[in-house]
Amino acid sequence: MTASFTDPNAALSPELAARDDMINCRGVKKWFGDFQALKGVDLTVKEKEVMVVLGPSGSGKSTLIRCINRLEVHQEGNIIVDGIELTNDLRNIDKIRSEVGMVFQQFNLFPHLTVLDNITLAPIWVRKKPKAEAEATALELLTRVGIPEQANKFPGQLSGGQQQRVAIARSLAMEPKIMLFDEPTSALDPEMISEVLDVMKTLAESGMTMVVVTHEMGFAREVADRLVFMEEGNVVEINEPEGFFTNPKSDRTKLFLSQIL
Amino acid sequence: MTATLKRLLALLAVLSLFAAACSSGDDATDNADTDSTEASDDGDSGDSGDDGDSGDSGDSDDSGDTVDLAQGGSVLETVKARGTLNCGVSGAAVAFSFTQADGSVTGIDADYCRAVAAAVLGDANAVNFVALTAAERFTAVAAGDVDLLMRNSTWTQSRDTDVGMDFGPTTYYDGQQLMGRASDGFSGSSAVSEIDGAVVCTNAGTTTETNIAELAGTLGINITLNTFEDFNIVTENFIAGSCDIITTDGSALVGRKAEQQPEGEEWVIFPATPISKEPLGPVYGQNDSIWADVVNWTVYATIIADEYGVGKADVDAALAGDAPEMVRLLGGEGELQTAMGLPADAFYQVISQMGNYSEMFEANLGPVGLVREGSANAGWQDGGLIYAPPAR
Amino acid sequence: MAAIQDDLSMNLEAGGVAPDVRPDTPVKDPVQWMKENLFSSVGNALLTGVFVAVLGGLLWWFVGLVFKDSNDWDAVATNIRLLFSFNYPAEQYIRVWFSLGMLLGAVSLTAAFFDINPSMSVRKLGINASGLGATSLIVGVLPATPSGARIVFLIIGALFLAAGVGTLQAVDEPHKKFVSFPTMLLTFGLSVVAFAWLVPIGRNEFANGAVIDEGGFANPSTKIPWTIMMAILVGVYFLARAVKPMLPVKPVQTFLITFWVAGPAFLIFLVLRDPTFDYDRVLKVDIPWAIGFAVVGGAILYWLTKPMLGEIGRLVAVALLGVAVLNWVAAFFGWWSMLQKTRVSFLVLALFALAAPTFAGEKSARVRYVGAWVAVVALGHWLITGINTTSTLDIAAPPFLGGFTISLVIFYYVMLVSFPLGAIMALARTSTLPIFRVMATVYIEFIRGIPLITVLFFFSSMVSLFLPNGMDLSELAAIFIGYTLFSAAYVAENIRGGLQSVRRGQFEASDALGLTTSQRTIFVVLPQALRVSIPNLVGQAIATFKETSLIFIVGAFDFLRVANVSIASQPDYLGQNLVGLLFVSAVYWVFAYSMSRASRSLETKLGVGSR
Amino acid sequence: MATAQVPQSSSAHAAQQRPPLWRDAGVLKWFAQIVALVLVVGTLWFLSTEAVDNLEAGGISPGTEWLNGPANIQLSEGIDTVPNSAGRALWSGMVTNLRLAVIGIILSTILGLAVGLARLSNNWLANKAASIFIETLRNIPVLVQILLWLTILTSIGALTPDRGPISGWLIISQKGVSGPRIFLADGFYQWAVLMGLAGVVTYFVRKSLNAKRDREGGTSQAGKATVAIMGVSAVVFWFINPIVGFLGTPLQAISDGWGGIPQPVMQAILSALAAGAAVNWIRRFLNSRRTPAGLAKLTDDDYFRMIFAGIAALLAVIVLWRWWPGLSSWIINSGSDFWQVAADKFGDGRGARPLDGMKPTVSEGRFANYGPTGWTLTVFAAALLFGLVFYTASFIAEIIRGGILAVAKGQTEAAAALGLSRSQALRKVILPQAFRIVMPPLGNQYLNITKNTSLAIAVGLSDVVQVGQSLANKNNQFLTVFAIWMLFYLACSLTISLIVNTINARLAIVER
Repeated sequence: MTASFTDPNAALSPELAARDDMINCRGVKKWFGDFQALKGVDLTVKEKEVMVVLGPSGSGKSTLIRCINRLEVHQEGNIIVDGIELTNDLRNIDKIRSEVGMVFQQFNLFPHLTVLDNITLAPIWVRKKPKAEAEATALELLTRVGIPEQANKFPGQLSGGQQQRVAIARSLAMEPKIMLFDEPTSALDPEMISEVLDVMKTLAESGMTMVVVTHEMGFAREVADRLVFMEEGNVVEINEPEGFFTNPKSDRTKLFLSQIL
Repeated sequence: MTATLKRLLALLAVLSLFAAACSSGDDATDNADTDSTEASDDGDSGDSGDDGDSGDSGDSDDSGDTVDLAQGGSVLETVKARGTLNCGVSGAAVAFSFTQADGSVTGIDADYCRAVAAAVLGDANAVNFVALTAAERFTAVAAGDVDLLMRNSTWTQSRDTDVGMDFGPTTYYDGQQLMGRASDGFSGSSAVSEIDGAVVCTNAGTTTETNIAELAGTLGINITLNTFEDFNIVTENFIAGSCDIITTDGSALVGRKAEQQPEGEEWVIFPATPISKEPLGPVYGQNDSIWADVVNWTVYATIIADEYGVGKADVDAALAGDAPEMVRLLGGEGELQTAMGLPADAFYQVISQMGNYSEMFEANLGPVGLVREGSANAGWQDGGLIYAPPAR
Repeated sequence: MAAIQDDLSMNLEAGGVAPDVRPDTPVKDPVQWMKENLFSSVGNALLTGVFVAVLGGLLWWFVGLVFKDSNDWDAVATNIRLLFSFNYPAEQYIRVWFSLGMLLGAVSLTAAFFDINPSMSVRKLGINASGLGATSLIVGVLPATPSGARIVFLIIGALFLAAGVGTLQAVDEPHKKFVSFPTMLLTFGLSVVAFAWLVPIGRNEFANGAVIDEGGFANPSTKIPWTIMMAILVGVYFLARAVKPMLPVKPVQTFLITFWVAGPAFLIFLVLRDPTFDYDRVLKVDIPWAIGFAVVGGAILYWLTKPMLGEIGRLVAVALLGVAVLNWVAAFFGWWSMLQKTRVSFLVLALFALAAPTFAGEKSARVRYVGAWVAVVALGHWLITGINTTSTLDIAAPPFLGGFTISLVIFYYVMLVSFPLGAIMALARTSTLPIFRVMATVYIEFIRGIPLITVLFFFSSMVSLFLPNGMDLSELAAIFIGYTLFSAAYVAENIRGGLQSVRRGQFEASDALGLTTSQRTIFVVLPQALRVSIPNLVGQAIATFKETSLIFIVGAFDFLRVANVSIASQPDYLGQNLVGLLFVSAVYWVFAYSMSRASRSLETKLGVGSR
Repeated sequence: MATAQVPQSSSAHAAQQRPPLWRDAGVLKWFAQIVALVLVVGTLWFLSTEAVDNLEAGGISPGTEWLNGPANIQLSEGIDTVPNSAGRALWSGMVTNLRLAVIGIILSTILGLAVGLARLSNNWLANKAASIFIETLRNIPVLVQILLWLTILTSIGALTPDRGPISGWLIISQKGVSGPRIFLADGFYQWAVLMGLAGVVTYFVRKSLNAKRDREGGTSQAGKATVAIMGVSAVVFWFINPIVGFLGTPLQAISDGWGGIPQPVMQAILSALAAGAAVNWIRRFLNSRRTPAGLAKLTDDDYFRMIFAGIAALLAVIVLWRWWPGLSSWIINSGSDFWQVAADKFGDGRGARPLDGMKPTVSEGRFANYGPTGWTLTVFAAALLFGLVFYTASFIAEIIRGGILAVAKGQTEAAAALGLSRSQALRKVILPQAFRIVMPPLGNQYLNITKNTSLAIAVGLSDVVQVGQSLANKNNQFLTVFAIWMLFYLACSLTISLIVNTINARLAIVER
């Protein structure tokens, strides 16, 4: 085992440290067959914190946040989200999924439903909201992400950036306490990236707890409360943005930054 | 679109349930009227209870009573209650029973169905003809799908004992024969041993197939045997020349020769020295002697009327006439018929609506060239086998 | 001909090999066209020669086959009724016309409310007419054609050729002008009516088997109903178009879909069976039971659809299922007796209860769910009561007819039942749960490995063996069950193809939103999968339709048996198999071909190919 | 997943909470599956006991003994028209099915290919003719087509001794088609062994020649060498093949040795194989769960899987020893028989000619019939074959057209740019790629044609279904007959899909 133990509470500003834990990962390990994707990840995300996870591809970033939503099942360790531990318990899984929103790299909008139906599907059938209310919320959310006029189109008729914003709205419609972003901009054309990032910035400013896997360094620097650097299934460094970019602690981080910047 | 699909799906799910429910309900109805024999054996077992109350669920109380009656009773009661006779026929046997263009069934077998309906219900037209294939006919009788089977079925020991059915008096004495072409050197006196090397065709699933195969083995001759599900294809191939010899019951061969022999060709039927005996007659469910009596005496009535020469035209005269047996038979002294659960004038209706044996024979089998004289189907006074017990 | 012309142009558009025909290509003069399409090179010219010989020879042979001396086409003309409805009583024929009228009306409504407006360009129309005319002329010239028919063929050929070429010449830019759907519909209706009134068919009135009318023209009992049918077809379309702006389109569309799925069953049941209800018993027993189930079940379901009810709801549903299953077990062993439909109702209630959490929600959703339950109870009790009631109709083979009708009815019921069955098996086969997957896989692969005929033999001769004493199935029910189980395996494979095309991300997105597995399946996965598998499913439906002919072998009196056996056994038409078979082929061809055409245009409409 | 958690690396964090049973996803899903399994197995068990009871009530005990009893039926055609046992009759039927299927597959592929290519042709007439062919034939039920062909073919004309078209070589009449027959003669197996040896030699010669070409350039003479070696050996071995007749002795020895295995030993071997398979599976499974840090957490799922593997092995052993001990002796006997047959092929008295042929004759006597010398297709078989071939060819043509159209247009253009002619482009570029797309649906059609040979019953041909139906009608052994049908057709299906999958795998590799 690679033993680079990082303190999950490292680099917390006093203000953040005072808040409650939203996500708590302890010794999370995950294997895909023989391949170990997570090698004992310890991580704490505080309430209303924006945490950006960086790292080369294959370092386990996506796996980690997919474990938090239990899209992947971790084999060892504990993940506690908002005080609920992720186990096989159906009730807990349902509860956590309705509290944690997720945005995918490939959008994963339902192509056979209109934008509005995409957004209202879960509120109606999971949250059991009345349809009218769900639709009102959906329109409001669409306004928030800046595309209220696209409500009745099908995903296939939208540009990539618009689709991703619909995906964000779809997650927000569940009124999640936590939002997970899995490389939300990497499938987009450059000119569309900013429109998605803007939405995310607004969301961060509104006080959403967010875990973001991304390669957008500018966004990370500007918005993140803390940055996590992962490599080969380990958390290598946890730092606040300024320190991370100007004075990284580990050599591996330095190398990564030099390649990317 | 989604809404439609959703509704469609929900609907389909519901419908599949219904289909399941329907099919179970369906066979329940099938059983309700015919299941009596099995149900009566088991007394009040779960299965019969199941059928019973599903039948009940739709029918009124008196229908329930019918079922109760039928439990200990006879097909006769069922037929009377239903008002029609379900009669199994071939639907594709020339002169015996074939379906006409308007759906009606004609032939001597069909006429005997009508005769039974005339006896039981007073109306020769109160018959439901159920067309059955050779393979399914006996199951239909055993399961009670038909009340009576008139489908040129040979009376054999194994059929009589095995399969849950009984045989009535023979209405036509048939025998398997072979038919060849005169151009192949056959004549009316050819022997079976002369067909060495022939392609022989016959219909599958019948006794004829086994008979000819066994005979070929006994005689030590080589034949190629092709069997088809129905005799039309057999005849077609004989006409075309793909078959050298065809074999089936003699009556069918005579019919085919009369109707289908092409211009300029001569077909010959081998002598009547039978390869097999094929007595054809009515078939009904086992152990129902009330119903058996009804069917048997309907047949006998036509034969007795024939003995007295009483036909459709002179039945009224016979009723007023001086032959006591004939008067008794036609209901002049009612108790004989009423004793078996029939109206007193049951056989009067049979003869007046359908005629006597001779009339039915001439009307149906005559046109295809079958004659009574000199055959086993002549009356017993003329040296034939057609004979009825006395009506006393 | 027309259709083949279509295919040709489709091929040219789709094919990377043949050049694109642009829509604005001017009509070329025939010599130039032939030079380009038939004699562009030596090889091509040679090929043309070969195919002229082959096609000419085939046509000659086929015409000879159809007009063979020994053929008596009267056999078909006289027996039309037998072929289509076997021995259905003539005095009850009004029911058949009624159901046909309903179906034709539904066709028109569907066309109007779903905006199905196939149109044909004038150019295509002209080419088709000329093609038809030319073929007809060739047939007229062939020596195999009997002299009586020769003149008819020549006249018809000349007329069509003249009309076709004339249209092409008279209309400029014919590819840009279209014949509208209403016009085509009207033309079709008028043609059928004209055919019925003007073309002599002959031998069509019977009295107990004997022909009493040898007159040349179809008798009024056929002409007038066909005229009414065509009036319905055309009239309903125009009426629907007129009232469409005043009606809400969505509910009508939903109604029509419902009709096409369930309507035929109702027609078969209501119109062709006609139960005689015993109203005393209906009032005393049937209605109270139905109301009881509707009210009590509705209350239970209303409670069960409460959001966030938790596992208590699941436990109640499972308990209900236990009771329902116990009722059937009890019936089996004779522990206690019960009306069949109460057993069915218990089972349906349990299934509704199990599905309740999936449809849980706010008040209006719950009311809708209860409403669905009440509708199901009403419908189900009515159907079961009706089925168990004696029919007013004396049909020899209840509850179905024979002839072509039985082929259609078997086809309809098999598709109706095997579809949900297949969907369930497809889900099981793609499931992550190993036992479900293995069971479904074994079943599907087993069934797909054996021929239909062995399955039919098994069910027609062996089903009674497997049933407990006293239970029995009619031959037709056994055939139907066997065919359904067979067909379900193929449907499952087709749907599985669709399920596999649903991308992994869709599952993850649904999970991330917190949809339950059944919600995910019903709202997200299945709709996408079904849409992708529609073309294959239609193909499967066509195969199922064609293979209904196999019930001939196990002894059912279907279309093929009537044509091949029943007619050929009538003394007048002994041995007339060939005409019967040619006619059967033609009818099957028309149906199968129209279905495949429809599926192709559906495919284009859904854009499945371009996905 | 929810099993008790024993933290291995660090005790700093608490164990995962085990949820109550009725909320545990892992337990619930297995519970549902097992309930379903029990229901299905229970229903099947109930139905089969009912069937056995019902049969015994009717005095029939289902079994296989009757297969060795007399058949009492005569078959219309096949390898044995007067079979001496019911089993032999069924076998004869199966051979008829297989023959028809193989001929049908070959003919429908050729016809389908031709029509499919014509459908793509630029020639308007060819294109149109092909689409008429396809659209007509595939929309008429195959059974109707078969019956039509029977009616049509029986009107060809009567068989006379000097009938043509090529009298003495090819005779066509309403009794069928007869042509010269080539068959394997006594020396064939010896010759085949020798040709196999020649094949091995050729392989090595080719290999060295190709290696030489790679080293030194130029054209390899591999093709010519192959033709030369194989041609010369074919001719030489034609005359000297009896020299390998000695192989009969060792084969006979193998047969005797195999037949000498006692039944318990065979049972033990098979049990060991079953157990070994289960152990091996579990071992491999555990290995796949092993991580550098030791054995990964096993979930409930994993435990269930292993338990099921064990149960399967146990069931196999019970079947072998308790329920069906005859299986082992059957393996011993048929294995021995197999080697015996092989040994017989090399036994004494085998002639030298590998192949032989005969011309068709028309039998003398009262009826004109085809003699046994020629290769004869009766009119009934011909009707079935025509129906199947034309129907299937219409589907194959569409598959082939679709496959060719699916090859990207760029490929055609690139081929044209390289100066390949249209036919060259088709042969070298498009067809090889289309083949891969076409193979799976083509396999499906082959499967269909095999299954559809069961329609032989409609034209009175004695295939396995018709024979089985006749036998079962006489002795009511429907269960056994159905089991035989099933096994036969499943074996056919598996073989065909195996072949198609293999070819497809090969093609996939070749392409890269």
